[in-house]
Amino acid sequence: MHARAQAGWVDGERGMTSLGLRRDRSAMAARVARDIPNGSYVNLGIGLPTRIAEHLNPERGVVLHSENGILGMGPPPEPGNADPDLINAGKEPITLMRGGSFFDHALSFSMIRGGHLDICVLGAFQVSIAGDLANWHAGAEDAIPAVGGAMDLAIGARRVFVLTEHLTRAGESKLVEKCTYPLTAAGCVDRIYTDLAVIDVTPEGLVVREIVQGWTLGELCRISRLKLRGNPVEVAP
Amino acid sequence: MHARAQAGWVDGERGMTSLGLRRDRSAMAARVARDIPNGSYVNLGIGLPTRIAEHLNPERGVVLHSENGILGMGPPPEPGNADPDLINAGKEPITLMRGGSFFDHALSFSMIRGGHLDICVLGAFQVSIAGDLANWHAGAEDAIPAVGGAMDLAIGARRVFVLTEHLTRAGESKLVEKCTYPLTAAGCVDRIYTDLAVIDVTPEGLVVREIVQGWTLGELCRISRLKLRGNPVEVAP
Amino acid sequence: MSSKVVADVEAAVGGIESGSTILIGGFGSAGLPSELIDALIANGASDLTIVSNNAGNGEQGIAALLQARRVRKILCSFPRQSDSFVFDALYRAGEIELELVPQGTLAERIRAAGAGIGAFYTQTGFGTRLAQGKESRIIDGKGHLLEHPIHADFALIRAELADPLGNLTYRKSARNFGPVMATAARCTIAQVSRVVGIGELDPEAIVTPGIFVRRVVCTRGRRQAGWTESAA
Amino acid sequence: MSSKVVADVEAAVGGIESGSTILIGGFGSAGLPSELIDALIANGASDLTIVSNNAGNGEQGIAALLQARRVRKILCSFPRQSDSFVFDALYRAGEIELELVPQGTLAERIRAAGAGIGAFYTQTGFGTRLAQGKESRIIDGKGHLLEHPIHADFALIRAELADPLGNLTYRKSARNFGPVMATAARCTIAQVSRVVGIGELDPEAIVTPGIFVRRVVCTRGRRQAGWTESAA
Repeated sequence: MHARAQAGWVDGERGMTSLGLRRDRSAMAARVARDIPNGSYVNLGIGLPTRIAEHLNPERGVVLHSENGILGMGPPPEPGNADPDLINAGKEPITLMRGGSFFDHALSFSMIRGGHLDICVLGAFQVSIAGDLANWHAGAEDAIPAVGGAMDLAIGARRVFVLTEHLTRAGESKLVEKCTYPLTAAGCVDRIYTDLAVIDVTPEGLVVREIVQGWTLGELCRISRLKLRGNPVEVAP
Repeated sequence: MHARAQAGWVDGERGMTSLGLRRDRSAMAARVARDIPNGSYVNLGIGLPTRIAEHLNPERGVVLHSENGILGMGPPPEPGNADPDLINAGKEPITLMRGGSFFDHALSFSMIRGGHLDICVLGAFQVSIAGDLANWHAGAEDAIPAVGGAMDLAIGARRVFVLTEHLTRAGESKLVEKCTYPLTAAGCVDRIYTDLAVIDVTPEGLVVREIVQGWTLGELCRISRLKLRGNPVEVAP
Repeated sequence: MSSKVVADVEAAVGGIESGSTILIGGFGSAGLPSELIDALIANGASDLTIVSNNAGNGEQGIAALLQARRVRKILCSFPRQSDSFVFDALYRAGEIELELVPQGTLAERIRAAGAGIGAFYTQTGFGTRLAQGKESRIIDGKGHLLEHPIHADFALIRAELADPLGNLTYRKSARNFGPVMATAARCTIAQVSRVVGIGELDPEAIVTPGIFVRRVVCTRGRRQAGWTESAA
Repeated sequence: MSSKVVADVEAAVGGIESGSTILIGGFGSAGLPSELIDALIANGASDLTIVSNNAGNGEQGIAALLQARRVRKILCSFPRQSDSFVFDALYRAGEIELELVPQGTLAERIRAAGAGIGAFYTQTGFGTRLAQGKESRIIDGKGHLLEHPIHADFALIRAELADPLGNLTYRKSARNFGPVMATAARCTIAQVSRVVGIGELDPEAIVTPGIFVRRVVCTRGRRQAGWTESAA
């Protein structure tokens, strides 16, 4: 794991003090990569999820899908070799792996909506204890809305992983009893990867499977302002 | 026109005696071909409609569609050159014109259902004065039913032509007040070409535009057992 | 990276259990996965629901599967052909269930399954006896029927070239139902004329991307079916 | 046989009238028919309804069309981008109507128009604020929304190669919305990098058959758009 441990944070106003460490973004991405079975078809959302690709050894045969019509997406090109006709869903230049293919948006979203993707990994503003996801609209009524393929991915992929920091910059938990931001889809999330823990969404609520060294389930509950269950394995950041 | 005039028929039992001639099948097909504008996209049904292609000079740029996934269908191959992977909707060997293309059934029926075909020409058991078409099921309750693409073509093409003998072998009119055979689609037929006449389906009923020499509108009404209107041009068989 | 190419047709149809719903590609004999059907007969699964454009002709392919009494129900657009005597006899004897589906609706219902569409409205069939028991609705003044997806356990299709990732191309009008059926089954099995290396297929010309294909088997000998069928 | 190839972009956009609904291909700048959009601006049509994945970026392409105040309403999935300031300003000022459509639903609604599907049910958006005002239905225990086709008067798309019959191929991820949009307009206009002779395109590799294309124009100079956009 590429983890470079970072110091925990202190938010005096909210009284949340971490004694533990947390995973950096690279380590978070690497942790998700470990859970992707060899040979899976996977869509990685814009932002941090895109970086999971860096942790997927090509020998594992994981095939990356991009909703703008690509299967077998490869890494960014060498500098100077960008092709404006070959971009990912984040509109960044990428390459095509051998054996990749191009297709139109109708077929691309058939793959998504039709349940052909084994896994998609999305970012989140909020995830509820029921697995509801809010990741497209920050709630401000005057905001310019934009949804892209998030709603299709959330309902379509066989398993939906969320990869996100545990707390917002303002120190609020992204794990919530009920989403206050507009939903992307209800009950769609299977697993949540944060900088502090790996958490499953189960019919009995959120169950913590792994927790970063130095944290206790109690502390995690406190900063999450939620009752989290589980008997988590303690893992290195 | 390739018309070889045939003698009219006599059906003593029904008291229908024709004094006129009728078009042979080649002349019927040629007559429809004349009405197909240059550059049209056209689907020709199985059976007699298929023979319209023989009367379409390639210079006219009419593009033939086959519902099994071909645009730009060409004539049958030279003997011995049949390719089992290149067949028309009637499962006969055909060829592909330069500029033709292959595609799957979903796209093929998108062309049909989406209104992209300018014309389709279908056979008929019965056509009603309202333009209802019955051409897939002869009505016998113990018959093996088979519909193929007929219902899609009937509702999808911009204009639906029917090409059929005016009377059944038993001497019954294929033009009827109301179809007694199961419908292919309601109100779909625009024009009817028979061995005796060319007839438009209009909101005011059937209007005879052309009639084969030797026939009168009155005679046509009598053998059709319908009130047909119009001021038909008399044409050679 | 593991390959999707399996050794033979027996391995290709492995795991097809009785009671399965199976999409079978082809329009007449073009695109019909004959060797896979023969292997399915040898495999022994019964009580099958078959979805295919036709209901077999002569005593080969789907007709042989029917004759072996493996099929409980068939969904197709054109069962009656000049030599569909096997189907005809079973149907008249009440020994096979038929769901007759217009050809375009058949393709679209299969596509809907593959594309995750819950149901769709089409004008095709409205006002006909095939509308019996179906919900209808007037949209923009025109009558439509509500049609539901056809999901399947397996799809047996024939393609031309494949690579080990399961990417497929087809040949001429043998393409027909292959690409849509490939999307609609839990397990799509393709028999192909040739397997090429990864990277040998043009990424712009791949018709069925490998995500839709589970198993590939190379069957070089292609049956030359006759031209005796007479209708679509 | 008459050719669909027209002399220049002005001829290509001829007849586009005010009040038209226009599909515009592209995902970001890949596949965006920039020269056709410029010609549309010069053409002068206003009160347009635009359907495109994005609402323009910088001051080019769709953003320029918006800035020229030609657009009454836009249907898109992702209007907000780092440099979508033209759209943002019009939207905040209430000077443009927005219908936000999830990307897959946008593609499928356009496809439905092209395929003659009256309406369809999808799970996408169920239980969200984008479901407001939409009919819903539970199918197989899952909530679905009823979505309607997006028919258009014109489609402006960018492809790679064309022949005089209007057959098209695309290049890499610039394919995106082109093939579906081509099917859904009364008049589809394609700008392409090169026109080849009839018979030069492989019949197996044609992506958009000519039946869907009315006009083709060759625009060799391709804009090299920057990589500044940041989101889908």
